[in-house]
Amino acid sequence: MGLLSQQYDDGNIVLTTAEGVLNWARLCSLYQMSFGLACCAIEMMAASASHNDIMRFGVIPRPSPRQSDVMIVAGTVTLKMASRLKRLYEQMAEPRYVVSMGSCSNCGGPYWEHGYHVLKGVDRVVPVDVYIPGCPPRPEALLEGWMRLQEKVRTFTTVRPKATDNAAA
Amino acid sequence: MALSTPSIFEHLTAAFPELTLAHDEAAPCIIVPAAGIKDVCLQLRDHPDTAFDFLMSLSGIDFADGTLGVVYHLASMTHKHKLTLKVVVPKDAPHVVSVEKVWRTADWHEREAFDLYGIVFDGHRDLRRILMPYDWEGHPLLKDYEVPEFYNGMKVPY
Amino acid sequence: MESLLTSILGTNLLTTVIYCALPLVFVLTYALIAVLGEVKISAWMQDRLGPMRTGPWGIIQPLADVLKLLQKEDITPSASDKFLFNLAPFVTFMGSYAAFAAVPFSSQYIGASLDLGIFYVFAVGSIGVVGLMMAGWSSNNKYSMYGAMRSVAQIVSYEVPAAMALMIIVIYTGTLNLQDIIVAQGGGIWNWFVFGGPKADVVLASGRELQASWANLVFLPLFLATFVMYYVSALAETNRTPFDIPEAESELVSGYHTEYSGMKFAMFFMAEYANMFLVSVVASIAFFGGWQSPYGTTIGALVGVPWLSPVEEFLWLAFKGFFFVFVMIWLRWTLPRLRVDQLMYMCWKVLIPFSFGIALVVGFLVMIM
Amino acid sequence: MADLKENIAEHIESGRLKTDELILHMGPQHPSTHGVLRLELVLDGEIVVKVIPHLGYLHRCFEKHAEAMTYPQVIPYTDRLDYLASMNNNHGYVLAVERMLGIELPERVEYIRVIMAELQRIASHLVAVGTYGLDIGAFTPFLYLFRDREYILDIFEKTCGARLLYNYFWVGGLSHDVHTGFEKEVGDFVKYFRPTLTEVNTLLNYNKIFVQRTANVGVLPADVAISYGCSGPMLRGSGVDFDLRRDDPYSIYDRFDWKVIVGDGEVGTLGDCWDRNMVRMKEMAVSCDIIEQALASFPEGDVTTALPKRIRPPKGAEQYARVENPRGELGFYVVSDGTANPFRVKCRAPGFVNLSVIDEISQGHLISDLVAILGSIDIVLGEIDR
Repeated sequence: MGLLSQQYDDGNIVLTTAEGVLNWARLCSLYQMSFGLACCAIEMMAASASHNDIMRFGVIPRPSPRQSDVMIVAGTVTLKMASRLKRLYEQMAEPRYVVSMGSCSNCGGPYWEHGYHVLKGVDRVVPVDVYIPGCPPRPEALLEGWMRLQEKVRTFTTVRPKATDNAAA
Repeated sequence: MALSTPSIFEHLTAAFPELTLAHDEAAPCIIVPAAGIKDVCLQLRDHPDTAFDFLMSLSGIDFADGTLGVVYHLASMTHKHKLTLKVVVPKDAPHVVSVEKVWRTADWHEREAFDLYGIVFDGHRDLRRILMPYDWEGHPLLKDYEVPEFYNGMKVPY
Repeated sequence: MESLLTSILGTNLLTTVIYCALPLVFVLTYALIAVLGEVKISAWMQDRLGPMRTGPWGIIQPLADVLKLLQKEDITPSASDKFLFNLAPFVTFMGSYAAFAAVPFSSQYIGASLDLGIFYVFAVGSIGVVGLMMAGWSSNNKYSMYGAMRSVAQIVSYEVPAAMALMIIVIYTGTLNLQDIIVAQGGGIWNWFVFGGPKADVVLASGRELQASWANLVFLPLFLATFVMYYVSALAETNRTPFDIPEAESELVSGYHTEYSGMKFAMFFMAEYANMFLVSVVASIAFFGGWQSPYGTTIGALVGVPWLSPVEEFLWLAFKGFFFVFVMIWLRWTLPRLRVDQLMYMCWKVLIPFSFGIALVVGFLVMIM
Repeated sequence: MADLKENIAEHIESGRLKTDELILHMGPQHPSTHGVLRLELVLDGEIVVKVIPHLGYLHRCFEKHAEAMTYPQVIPYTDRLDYLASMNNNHGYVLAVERMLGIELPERVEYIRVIMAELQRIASHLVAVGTYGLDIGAFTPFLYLFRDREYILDIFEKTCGARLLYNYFWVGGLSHDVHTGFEKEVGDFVKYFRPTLTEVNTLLNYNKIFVQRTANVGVLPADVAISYGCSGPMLRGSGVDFDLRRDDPYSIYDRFDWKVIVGDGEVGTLGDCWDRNMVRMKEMAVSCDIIEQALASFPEGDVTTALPKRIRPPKGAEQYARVENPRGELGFYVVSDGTANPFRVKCRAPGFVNLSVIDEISQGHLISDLVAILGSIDIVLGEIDR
């Protein structure tokens, strides 16, 4: 990677600790883009309502894509919507994550065969970090998916891992 | 006073002799020629005995025998009776007179039938696609419709 | 305070910098606490828990938010006016921060004890509006534009009743100096302006003497109404519910800061909270005795520990400020939002005529008493 | 305020204040379009001159699927039409197929269906009123209402194992009987729920700001409503006394004693947003009445006796069945060609028809009012786009 990683290629303690803190900050305040598509959006709303309260994880719904970190694709993505979805994803600021919630956005769900206007999986237009199965997934499943996403953020590193060194040698 | 379909038919044939009554006990309906549907509807709406002021539904249908159809389900708020009208048109020239001026709700219903079946409603103020993207090709609910392979670079079939 | 710093560090640039930076440190800490307060209070009002995973009961959540926003990509839309777009958040934050220079945090600590204190606070506080307008216009986004237009119209309108309400206090005390206004309310809770102002003669900080007696009770209803008017205008000036029309989420996405990401968005956020605290502090200075304690003296003065008094006074001011911020948060999560025309009606047809009426009556009373 | 708006509208009419119009696209991703609706607004300053809705961002090809599936297989797809009122959707579809087959249902099935449909109506109205508050800017009532909705979902979940999309009403019966203790739980819920309605009224519906924002806004006259085919709370809010549960009776609604709620213009003009919202509030109480009466005479019995082995309606049979959805008249037009798959299923979605009136009632209002009007129509994009 950059100059720093060449100097401290084996994950120097200062760098990793700093990285840990920065990753911690990121995973603790993942702002969600309030953007629902279909049935799953209702369960997404239920997840942020009092009963499940996803805001315990530091989530704040932001209406503007510029200010949000996570896009929850909650529901069926149609061909008409796909281009809009892609544009919204492009408007988000890095680092950004996508959670695909529900069967429809994972793979087309019940509409996979005859859905002439349904995109068979949102990963055909934007990269997806976490897939949550279910039709629709329960709010608890969304919380679980959220924790998986947090784990993913936690293991993010800018330092080159040792394995690649060995592979390069 | 609620009227049955045959008595409404009696009522109508005085002014419109070209109508036919489809005899089916479970689902009686009146077959109307495509060009006369608007006049029939106006008569049905404005005559105090029928007073069909509510268009419940307007559906396109592909009979799979070279004809398309439009089915009108009417109801009356005052008399609480219902009526089904049908129009059958050939598939290669599907032209039906629009009833959008009779009931405003027919506006979107007709756009939908145009979108999904390609039935053209003559006299409609703004006949364009409603559900599918404006640049979509074909009318997907036709029985012989084939799904395109790609749309705007996105693969459509699974 | 300044003399204390000078005696420790000597007269040099460092002293000045530290002296100037103290309010900034305070405002930033306060903003973090207020953000946490907002999420936690709203959560309690709504049968929820709010942030729970970041530190015990989520108390370091705002810290994580700031650290995250620092790491976010800083987007400048290609179609925007880049210079203005980048300048806007700084102008907005500068406006609300600079106003703190004239705010007396205690009897010993005030950035600049201006004779035109109130005037200065209002004038500098209004610079923020320019920033909002710049943000909305330069974003090249229709929603931002609408948000900016609304917010400018709203803030400029509500400046009038807010200033008028404070003017009523100025008519009574005859000074624009904030320190003077606080000193006038010394000696106990009953001397606060919200309860009718001083009941005995006082000597102001500037040396002027203010004559008063228990007959001042006639001012109680007038000043109480003035306070309510000021607080309502303050809510509108800081774009808080029910006057949060410029950022009405259900109408304008996020208003003027729709296109901002990362730290610049955080600056707007911080400016909003700093503004909330500013108007709250001004409300407590003008009507609730500022740093005066409700029992008229300080524990430090009673037990004879001189350095304790300013600290206590500062805590009293902070407490009063936080209380009014709390009320703002409380209102936000309770009330629906007004419409633009209703907002303007409220300002021009209700608040302004009433404030002029009260000013007239107060002026008359001051003249004959 | 009303005369101010008239003044402004008059000015636009006469062209004296006419300036350049601004076109603003609201949606498909916008917090207040309740999903993926796109409204193209032609604006004169903040005043709406014209609204052009663009639909289809959630067109999931329901009608094509229905033609490719067997009759029972269509039921899960009807769930996903109006995902806030799945039970009512199932009801409409199975009613059409049952009428084609001429099936008589066991008593207990009808009772369970009515109870479930009314519970679902309450759940749906709770979301409608809650999100309406959200549109007006009140966030907290939304969460209170969602909390109460969870109790209904818990009952549904115990009965059919799903929280949102149930697939519970089958042709000729139900997928299975209710769980033990169902009557008690529903009874307890109704008892708990009634005071909540008063609470919501105090907190939201009679709040002065809320009234100012919604009264006299988006007035829909009765004749316009009928011509546009509006139904449900939209139509009743305009003062038309029409409810399919009473005027075109299905199931066993005619056995119960309840009254149709009609808007009365209590705080503003008849047919404004406040009326529509209030009709929903009052309908929840009516649903409670119906549920209580149904529970009082809840019969024992088997719920699966009428389930047909093969569902193949006779060739050429067709049926248009309509039920009162929380949003209005939900119609299913089903045509059979004698095979196991339906030849044509057309869904007449209430939201689709109700939404078409938006241009008519929002002209001359402000953007903020447009949000209020859209919220009062209570759209669910799943059924609008199908």
